[in-house]
Amino acid sequence: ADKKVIAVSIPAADHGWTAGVVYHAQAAAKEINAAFPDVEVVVKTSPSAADQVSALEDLSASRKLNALVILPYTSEELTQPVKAIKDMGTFITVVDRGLTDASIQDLYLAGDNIAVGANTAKFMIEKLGGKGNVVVLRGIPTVIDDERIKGFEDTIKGTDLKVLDIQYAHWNSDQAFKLMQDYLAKHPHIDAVWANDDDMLLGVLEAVKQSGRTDIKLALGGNGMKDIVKKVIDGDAMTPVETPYPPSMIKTAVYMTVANLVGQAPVRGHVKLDAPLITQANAKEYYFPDSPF
Amino acid sequence: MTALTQSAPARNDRQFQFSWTDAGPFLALAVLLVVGFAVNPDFLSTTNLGNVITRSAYVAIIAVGATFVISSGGLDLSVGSMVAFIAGITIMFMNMMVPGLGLWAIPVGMAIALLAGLLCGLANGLIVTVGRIEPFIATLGTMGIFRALITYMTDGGTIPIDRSLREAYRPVYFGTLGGIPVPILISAVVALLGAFVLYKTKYGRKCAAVGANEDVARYSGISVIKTRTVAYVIQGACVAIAAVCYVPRLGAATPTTGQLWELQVITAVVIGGTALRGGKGRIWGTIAGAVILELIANLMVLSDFVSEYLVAAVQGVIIIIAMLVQRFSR
Amino acid sequence: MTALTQSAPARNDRQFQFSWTDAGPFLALAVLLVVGFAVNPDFLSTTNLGNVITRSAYVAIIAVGATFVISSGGLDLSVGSMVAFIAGITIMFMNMMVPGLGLWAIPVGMAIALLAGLLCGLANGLIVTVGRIEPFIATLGTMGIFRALITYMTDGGTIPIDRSLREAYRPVYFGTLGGIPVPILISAVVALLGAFVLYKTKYGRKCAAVGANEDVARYSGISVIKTRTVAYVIQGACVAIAAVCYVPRLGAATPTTGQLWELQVITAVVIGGTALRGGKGRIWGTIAGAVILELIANLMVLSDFVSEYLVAAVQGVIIIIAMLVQRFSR
Amino acid sequence: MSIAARLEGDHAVAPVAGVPVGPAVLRAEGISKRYGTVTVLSDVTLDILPGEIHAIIGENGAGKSTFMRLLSGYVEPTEGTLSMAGGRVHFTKPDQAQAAGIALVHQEILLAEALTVTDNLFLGRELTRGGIVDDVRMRRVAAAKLAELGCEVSPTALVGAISLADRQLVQIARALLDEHKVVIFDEPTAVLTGEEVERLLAVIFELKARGIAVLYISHRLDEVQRLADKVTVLRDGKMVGTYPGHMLTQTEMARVMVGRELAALYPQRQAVRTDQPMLSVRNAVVPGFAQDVSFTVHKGEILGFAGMIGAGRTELFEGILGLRPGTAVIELNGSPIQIHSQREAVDAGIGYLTEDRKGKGLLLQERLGPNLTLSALASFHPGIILRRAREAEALTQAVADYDIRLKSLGVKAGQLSGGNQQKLLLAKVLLTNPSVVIIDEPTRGIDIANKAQIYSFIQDLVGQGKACIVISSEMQELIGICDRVLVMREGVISGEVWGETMTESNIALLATSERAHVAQGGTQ
Ligand SMILES: Nc1ncnc2c1ncn2[C@@H]1O[C@H](COP(=O)(O)OP(=O)(O)OP(=O)(O)O)[C@@H](O)[C@H]1O
Ligand SMILES: Nc1ncnc2c1ncn2[C@@H]1O[C@H](COP(=O)(O)OP(=O)(O)OP(=O)(O)O)[C@@H](O)[C@H]1O
Ligand SMILES: [Mg+2]
Ligand SMILES: [Mg+2]
Repeated sequence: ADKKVIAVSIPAADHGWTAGVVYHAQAAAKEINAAFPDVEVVVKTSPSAADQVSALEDLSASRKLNALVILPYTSEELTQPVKAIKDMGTFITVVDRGLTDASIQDLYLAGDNIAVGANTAKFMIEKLGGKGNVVVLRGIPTVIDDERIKGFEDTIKGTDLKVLDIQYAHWNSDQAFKLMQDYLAKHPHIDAVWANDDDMLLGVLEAVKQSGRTDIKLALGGNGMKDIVKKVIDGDAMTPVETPYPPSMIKTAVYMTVANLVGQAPVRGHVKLDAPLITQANAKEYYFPDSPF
Repeated sequence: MTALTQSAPARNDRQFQFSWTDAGPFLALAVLLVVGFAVNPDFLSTTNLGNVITRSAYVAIIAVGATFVISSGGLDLSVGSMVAFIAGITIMFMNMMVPGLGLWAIPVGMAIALLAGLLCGLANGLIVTVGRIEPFIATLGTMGIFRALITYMTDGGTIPIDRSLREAYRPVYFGTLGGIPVPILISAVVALLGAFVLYKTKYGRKCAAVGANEDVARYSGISVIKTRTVAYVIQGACVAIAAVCYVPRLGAATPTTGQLWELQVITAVVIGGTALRGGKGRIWGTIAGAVILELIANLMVLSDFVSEYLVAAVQGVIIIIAMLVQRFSR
Repeated sequence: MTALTQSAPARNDRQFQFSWTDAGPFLALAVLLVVGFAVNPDFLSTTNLGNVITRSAYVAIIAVGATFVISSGGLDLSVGSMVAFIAGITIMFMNMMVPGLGLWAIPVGMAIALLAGLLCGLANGLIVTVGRIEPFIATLGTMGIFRALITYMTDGGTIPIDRSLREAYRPVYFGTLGGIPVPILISAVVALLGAFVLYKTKYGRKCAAVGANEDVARYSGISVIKTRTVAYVIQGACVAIAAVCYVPRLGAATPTTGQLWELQVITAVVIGGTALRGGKGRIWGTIAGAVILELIANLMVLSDFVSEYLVAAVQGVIIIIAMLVQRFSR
Repeated sequence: MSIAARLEGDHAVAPVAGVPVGPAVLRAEGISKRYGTVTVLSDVTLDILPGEIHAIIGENGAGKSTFMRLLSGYVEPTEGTLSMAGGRVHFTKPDQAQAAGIALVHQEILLAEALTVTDNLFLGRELTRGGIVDDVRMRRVAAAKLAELGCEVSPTALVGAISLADRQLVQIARALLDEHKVVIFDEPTAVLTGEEVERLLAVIFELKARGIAVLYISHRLDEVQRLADKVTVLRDGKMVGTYPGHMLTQTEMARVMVGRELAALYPQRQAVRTDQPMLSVRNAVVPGFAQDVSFTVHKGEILGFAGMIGAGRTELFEGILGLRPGTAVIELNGSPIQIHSQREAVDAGIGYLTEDRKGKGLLLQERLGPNLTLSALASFHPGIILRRAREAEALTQAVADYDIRLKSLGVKAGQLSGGNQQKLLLAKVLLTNPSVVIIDEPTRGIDIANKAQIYSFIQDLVGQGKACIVISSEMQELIGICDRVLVMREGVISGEVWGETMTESNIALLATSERAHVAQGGTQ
């Protein structure tokens, strides 16, 4: 009998978080291919939006897809191409970034980037007593980055928390290291640092450590990298909390899609993963020492 | 030593000789098609090949311009960012004009795109020629500038095209004319024009002369500055055309649009047989090069041999092998 | 024969003449320092300058190698990926050897890094020279290959160095010797060695000759293949040294390590006064170029003039202006 | 009356007075040219009349080429003015001069190697039909123009692939393509052989007949004597004078140029030739250029290679020395050796001086010292470190030995005059101290006084027990210095002459005719 084909289209592993996505997607594919003989999960990564569109065309041109699980690069750019696939009768699961036309999505599973920024901001406000100087490191100019920053900035509005500086560090530890060194040289008093991704936080921490400065009370990241979660578990003073944005959501999505395809229970709708703060109390749940991320 | 041999090696006209160098890219293309078929028979399906060739249209169109720049002895690293910048401008203007002009916003927007392309190309050209800065550095600089401008225009996010234009604009990428996808037709027209200008006009000769030997060109009364600047302007026009075709495909411009296309474009040109040091341009080879690159990427997706992580490595190896085959097929 | 030579006073070797072209990068550096101070007095603080120069050490070290490759008429786009790959290999081996060797894993790992660098450089060199492939394309290919290999080695994530080595290794980046940060010392040594080889040895002569005119070099009995390959091997060694300094900075290698360094390296070399077409190398200019690049980035952060979106644009503009100043300061 | 006497007083052959007889087509007045502090030309005034062949002669570095570049817009004068038909002109670019009707054939070949012959010929003035370049017509015109000069290259061949002589003819054809008022030839015959020279001279006479003014620079004084209506002599950038051409003998010309008495051109022959074979080459094949060539040169012998353009002499030796693909069985001093690259040749003690000094001989952008020692790096700089002081000494020595005229030791090789570049190249090759010296066109562009010196060098070399092969297109030169001459035609050796059979007519016959019945050989 013909196998049911599920294509998984995700960004290429170009930094820590996407690497986590690739890791979990492949893990899911391996487990499902072994467990369900009549299902075939194919994982394809693409290094850019345009490549992702190409990959969709290629996958759908060469075989009939029963389902597509996609983590789109950007919403706008992928909407039409995904619609084209849906029009061929494919079940569409969208992960993380919603398409601009929500009716295309049979199943939508998302993290909440605004909440990532907002929750971090809330914690900072509370911890610093509503006032202080903050520097921020942004990632690559994309929607994710934009939403996180928006969540953060909207939340601190009206408080005495002041953003001294905000610059791009491209979700890259090296650039974050340099940027943090420069922030430290420029601003004599910094209370807190927020790097909206843990790769960048690693660079920040090195720079702070090297400077020997004691004014920095908080250095927070985001995404739930294992090294950072470990810090939370260990009760690190500077990084006491973490916001998860688990790359494992792709795995959840693949499983749900399979369930829809082979199971008797139709799975439809809109699932939003929360971005609760990871604290020392619950950190163990978020710790995956074997993941590359 | 008295015998006087008569065997006179006749000097041959090279004119009609078959040249392996020229045929190289097309051979490589053929080999790739055969390999592709062996890996996955679907590879040669009309849909798949149609998709791949349509996709290669952008790079092909830009690479036609790059053939001019490179054969005139220049280089342009800014084309990828320029695509993003021009796509951004085009969308912005189209969206602005929709309320007043309705669907007429599309052709007017296209004209604005072309104008923007010409101006960007002119800027590159003048910095390189009048400013006498190494093309590599000059266009690396403008690459940063264009990329920053699109980031600024999008506030780090995306500029989507107005919904009301979407459907009307779609055919520019997705439509067909007489069964042939529109982007393929457009790139064919661009290539034909490019080949005509490069091979059949005085400007084409000047371009090659400037790339081959600046001194000789100058002494022959050819303005090196003018010729090379015009090459950059042509490049700008090609980028604009590519951007105009690109917009309907993804319906938006983002700060990551067109990233690293410059490398693909240059690779296509070189695989096509144009020498990076200038003096020789091969439009048709360039087109073959663009298709080859897209085919390799397609093959990577269709085959299941390679770990996701190693795709780039395999692509690198294939490109190097393709170049080696070309070199030693003589 | 009356020696007419004597009637004209024989001027001496140019040796002691002041050359604006050569001084260009250093002037640009000086201007930048003054501007920086005007913008933000903290700019000239010891800590800040120390940080910036230390940071520029990697690019400087790699750029010394690139000066050889470029002055011999080559180009290497793979250096950024090569740093990541070698850093990955180094960490992997060090971690593997810790149980057996303890802290000795560090020097042994460094030796392995150097070996890996030499081999990577050799591979690049052979593809370019024996394979006769345009350096641009050949090293673009190996760039993809190295990048894919490090992605594969890290599973797309990071390879962190063993905790037990971390503290012992840290001083290689963070330490000072006689008050001077170790990376600055290392890059000074590399630059001195590079300058010695390029200016004071036979090999340096050959390198410049091959870059200036391959035919003349060949007719003078210089092996173009050997000379250029060695330049790539030197480049590999420099990359290895940079990687060895890099590892202690963040204690890990990731698939994004060294991304786009190749462009920075080439920019540093060209800003330093080395011509991309080969034949002339300026080690000290290169070092100045590397520092200039890092200073510009630093200045962008320290000044408050520019929107975060436009930083890249301003950098591009400054680089172009710096080159223009150099060109027209004569 | 000796010329010396004439020069001293204002006697019979006084320099022609400044006022021209007819209206000058081109007039240069008070021209000076300085590079930095170096004066290359000072206060040169010259009238060029229509239909006149005006030769400019002078030693290497006298400023001839600079003057010509100045007349044709490649260089701007520091002082002085140009006028054409009475009106002031000022050229800042060569195309302005061309538009005004002045064309220059450069001393150094200036063509784009990556382009075809036709493309080069029509560069910047392509023929078009309705805006489209008319390749067919251009090729036809090119072929016709080249045929007129006796050049047989295909109009579609890449310039990079044709011989130096053919390139020179292409360059000449390029200058003759349009109708000009003044055509300037800067050493056009340096790379040409007898037959081509004759053709060129015929073309020049035809230009004259059409009323075109011709300026002609050459170190081959016989040509000057045959052609020139007037001869202007430059010495160290200054005008010595203008003389009516037919009244000067070659010796007199030489004397005016140099400003003193000259010794004999060819050195006294010494019987140093031995029968001990030094270099022997068997069955050399260079695909496309030479088939099955064998020869031997002995210790103390000067062996000449004669032939027309395209005979394949250069390629034969490049093939033998591993500079291009080819096979040969080579014995050096009786033991077989293999040569795969120039390095191996140098190490074995074989030196080769290329005919293409600009493209293959010197790094034009490099200073003189590094150029001088480039071939001899291994022996000159033992160890790894460069011996700069030794290099500087060697340069000073070479400048003195080879009489390289320069204004400063710090100049780049490309700033030397053509002849002085040639001397530097010779010094470079001899610095490797080879035991067999192969010299391709030894005196290309060398003035008469220095020619004599180079000949005596060659004589000295064989005197030291070396062997020397001289490839030359000047038959007189071969006859003057060689012990024996091999003649090549179309890639094979068509004959050998020595002793009394070593005459111009015999060599020319062997070099050209299909089936030459030439008395070969001779008695020693
Ligand atoms: N660009 C330059 N810079 C400095 N000196 C120069 C430059 N060009 C030429 N010269 C010098 O000008 C002098 C005259 O050179 P020119 O080429 O005119 O001589 P020439 O008479 O043509 O000699 P030859 O017979 O050897 O060709 C030489 O000493 C040369 O070194
Ligand atoms: N582009 C070409 N393609 C094929 N054969 C060529 C080409 N150019 C020259 N030849 C052939 O090469 C041979 C040698 O040419 P070349 O003129 O270099 O000889 P040469 O004896 O060194 O002449 P000279 O030294 O006087 O220039 C001739 O047989 C000629 O027909
Ligand atoms: Mg001259
Ligand atoms: Mg020859």
